[in-house]
Amino acid sequence: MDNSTLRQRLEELTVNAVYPVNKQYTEIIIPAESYHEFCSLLKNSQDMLFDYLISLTAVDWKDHFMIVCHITSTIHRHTIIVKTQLSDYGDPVADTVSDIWRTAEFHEREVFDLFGIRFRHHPDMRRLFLEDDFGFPLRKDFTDESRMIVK
Amino acid sequence: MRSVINYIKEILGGLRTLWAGMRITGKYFVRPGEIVTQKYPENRNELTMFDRFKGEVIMPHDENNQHRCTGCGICQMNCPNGSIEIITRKEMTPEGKEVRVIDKHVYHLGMCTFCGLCVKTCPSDALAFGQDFEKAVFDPSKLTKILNQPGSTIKKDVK
Amino acid sequence: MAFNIYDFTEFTRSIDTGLKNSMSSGWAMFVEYAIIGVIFLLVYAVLGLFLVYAERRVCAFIQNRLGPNRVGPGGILQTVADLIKLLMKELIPIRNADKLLFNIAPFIVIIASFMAIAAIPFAKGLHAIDFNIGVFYVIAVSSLGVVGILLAGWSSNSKYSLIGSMRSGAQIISYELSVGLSLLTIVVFSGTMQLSGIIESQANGWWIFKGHIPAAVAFLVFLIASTAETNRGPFDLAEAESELTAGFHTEYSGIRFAFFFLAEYMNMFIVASIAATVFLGGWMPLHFGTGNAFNHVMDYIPPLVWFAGKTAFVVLIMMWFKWTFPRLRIDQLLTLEWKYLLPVNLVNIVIVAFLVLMGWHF
Amino acid sequence: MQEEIVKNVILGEEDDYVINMGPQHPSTHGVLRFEVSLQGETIKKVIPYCGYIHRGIEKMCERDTYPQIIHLTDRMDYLSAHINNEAVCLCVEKALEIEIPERVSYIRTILDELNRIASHQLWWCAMGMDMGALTTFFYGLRDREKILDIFEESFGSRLLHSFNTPGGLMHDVHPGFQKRIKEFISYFRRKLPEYDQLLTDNVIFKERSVGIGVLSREDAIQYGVTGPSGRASSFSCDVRKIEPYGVYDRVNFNEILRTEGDTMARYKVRISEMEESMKILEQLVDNIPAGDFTAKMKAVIRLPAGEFFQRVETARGELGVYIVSDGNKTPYRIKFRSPNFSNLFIISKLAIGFKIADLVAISGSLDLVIPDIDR
Repeated sequence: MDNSTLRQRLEELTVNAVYPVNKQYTEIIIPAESYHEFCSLLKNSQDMLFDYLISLTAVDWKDHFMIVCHITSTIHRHTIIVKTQLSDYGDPVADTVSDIWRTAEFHEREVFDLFGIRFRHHPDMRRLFLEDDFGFPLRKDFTDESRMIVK
Repeated sequence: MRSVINYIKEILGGLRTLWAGMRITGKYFVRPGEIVTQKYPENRNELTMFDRFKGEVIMPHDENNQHRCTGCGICQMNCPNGSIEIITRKEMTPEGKEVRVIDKHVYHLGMCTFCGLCVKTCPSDALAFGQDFEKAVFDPSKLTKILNQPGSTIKKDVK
Repeated sequence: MAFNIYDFTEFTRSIDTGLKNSMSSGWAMFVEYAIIGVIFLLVYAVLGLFLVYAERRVCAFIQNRLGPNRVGPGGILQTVADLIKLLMKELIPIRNADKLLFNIAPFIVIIASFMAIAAIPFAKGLHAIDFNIGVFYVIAVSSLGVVGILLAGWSSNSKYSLIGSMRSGAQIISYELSVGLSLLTIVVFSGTMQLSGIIESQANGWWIFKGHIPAAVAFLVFLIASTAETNRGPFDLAEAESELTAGFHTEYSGIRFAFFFLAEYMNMFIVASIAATVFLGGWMPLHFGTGNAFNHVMDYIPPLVWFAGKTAFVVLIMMWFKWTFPRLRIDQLLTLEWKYLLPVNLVNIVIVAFLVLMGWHF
Repeated sequence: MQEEIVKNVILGEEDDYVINMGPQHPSTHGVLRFEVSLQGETIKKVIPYCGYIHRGIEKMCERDTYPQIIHLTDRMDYLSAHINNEAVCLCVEKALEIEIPERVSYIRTILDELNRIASHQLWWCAMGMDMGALTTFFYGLRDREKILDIFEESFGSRLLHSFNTPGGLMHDVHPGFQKRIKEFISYFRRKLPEYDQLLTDNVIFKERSVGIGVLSREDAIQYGVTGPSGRASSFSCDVRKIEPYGVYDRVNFNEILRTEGDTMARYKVRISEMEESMKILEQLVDNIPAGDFTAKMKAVIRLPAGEFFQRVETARGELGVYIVSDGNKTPYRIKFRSPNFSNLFIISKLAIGFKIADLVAISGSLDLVIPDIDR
């Protein structure tokens, strides 16, 4: 279904959600507590059936982190961007969605590896690319004199 | 009896597909005309690369040793991996006006990824791509080249 | 000293009598052994190097490229250069490998192929030993090579080598069966196990023509089984580059690796020469029927050239196999032997025995 | 001699027979390590370890302007370099809402399809070599040379050609572009049946790939396996059909879907995709409209603040480019959803119970390019 009907359907589902303007896809910011339950609702409700998670990533806005998931449905062919804000900048923790979409398990490991965001109940919370003592490179405050040439 | 017939059919079918594969390789074995090996060191003089081949970045000089580089530094800014350094110096023109002139256009071939941004964004088309690809050297300091030849001056009509 | 290119028996007997009256018979025997040993060492080295060069050229032409053409005229000395390079390479000691077995393994593989070369009749009267159970001896000796490979895999203390050698052990043991049985069909045809006897029986036509269908089936089965026996072609699981990096000889370097490498090519030569001897009439020229003009023309070509031509033909087919087919998996390899080659062989022998019993063969 | 015990963190049980395939291994197509625990020859568990070629491309992009990102995306999935660049350029052009000339879309789509055929050809070579047929490697490379000549004549470089820039192309294509493409198509139409005779119909190849590593449609969607590997298990994920970009909506080609989902199905999907790409090329090569090769762009490209997402179909699957911009000339955050990243981790589910030789066959049929996994 197209963006506007999808928008009403989402408003029925949740109460406190913010809808930022986006020309291409419907975008929704979910509070962190109801993030996991909302995602499983997206996956299982019959008229939406968001079954294919395109990508799960994070953005560091210097005072808070934003988890961004692009999810689409292979049956109804509509796409949604679900975002959730992690206000605790020092030790960010979010719920995992790897039980809903299996591919999230590795995307979340990559986010943990590059941002340091830990995911609760994640089956295998290990770093993916870097060694354990490397720090989190994609954070804005990350500096590494030997490797980064600041232009 | 049915299984025996299938058994034999399966064997003969398998052999037929194996023979089809062998026919292809056999065909190429007896046809030396299709050999694609380039005898590189021997055909060095008649081997010509495509005219747009990106071998290295050069600064073309015309016959009386003039180039078109004004030393503006746009290529240095546009280079993604810092392989171009512009060193300019002040010079007095005959009318007494002080003007900035290119002193050394340092080009690190070792760091260049041939993305072509410098050649494209140069306002006075001073840079181009050379077609020479034999770049192997024993000591890496030779990879740092000065593109403007010594004693070369800027062309008149360049802004 | 009558040197007759067509019949070496006079030549060898005259050397024998010359040696016997010049020194005591014990010493003469010893000198003869020494001469034969040196000749076979030379044959071994030269042939091995030439076969490696030939394989690289044939594989290059199949793959639309030139192959070695820089060292020596046309690249002939390429393999000699490789051998010298391998001789100079350092023999890397493997830390906790089983030293004794690790060093012995290449020699067992070489000895096995040496023993098999001894029985091959290169030309009329030109063979080291001519047992009256020639074929049986060759099959028995060719199964010794697998001991060397198993030792190499076990003693180099690396998981890849162990897997490689276990695979090769299972492979060679099971393919012994169909090698032996396919040779048996021709032994049933010719009535004798003596290699020179088999060749004599092909005076009026090679077994592959005289034995028509059953001999052709036996020849095909022998080709497949012998390719597997020498770990080559679609059956090179023991040193599968894309799975086990280099299989059982991963840890070997320098001259030890050269031994394995040379032994593999010599095994290919031996198996090809046995196929030529048994199926294509060894050094026997191409005859149809007896005593007609065509046979006399064919007799002018010396037997050594006939033997070399036939072996080269079979070696070319085996190289053609290697560079065309993908590799079999270990369980498919064994099912191919036990479920396909073995039944075909057994049925073939029964037919041949029935033919010979009723006397319908040529 | 003090025996130092190499502490090897093995996640399997203690007494497992564990071998390491990688990072230097002939059949992992790059620096990727499989930790395989074996039961004899059958595989009990496969754990892929990656990160050996992690260059931090997303961090580097944060200090590069948009035209400078192109030379980085070249080096992610180097076999579909042009398609990666086009993804970033399309995302930037969508953000700026500029209208690119018709000629640019045509040339970009033609080069996408050429890049796809070249990538599938190299996949075919590597797949044949992994299975032991060493000759297929040289036949595939010989045919691929024709495409690389087309690239070299127009852009100057064969594999990593930073030919796309936001707003259009670096410079126009060489005059002999169309003629060479037509030559290639007629040449490759004669050679493609040989590929089938050499490998597809070969009984040994069939034995080693039919029924090996079966991927069900649910697993493909759950693990996000896209591209030919996903389409072999009837998961229709062709971005050229779902969200057409370039001139894909004006070209008729059909999306290859198979249902078996085993190694042979993935193999056959790629072979028929080469056919489809040639059909697309034939429809486009004659009617490239005239026009200039780039839109009028300002010297410094600044994206308006906001987030932009662009999906593109590379030779290995769906590449997503997600740019977060805060208005100045370098992106605030850029995320590449790389196809190989999701295609890799399915292997620990596919290879259970098969042999080592099958692990090589499955990873060959998934067509992994390792720099695209680690970025």
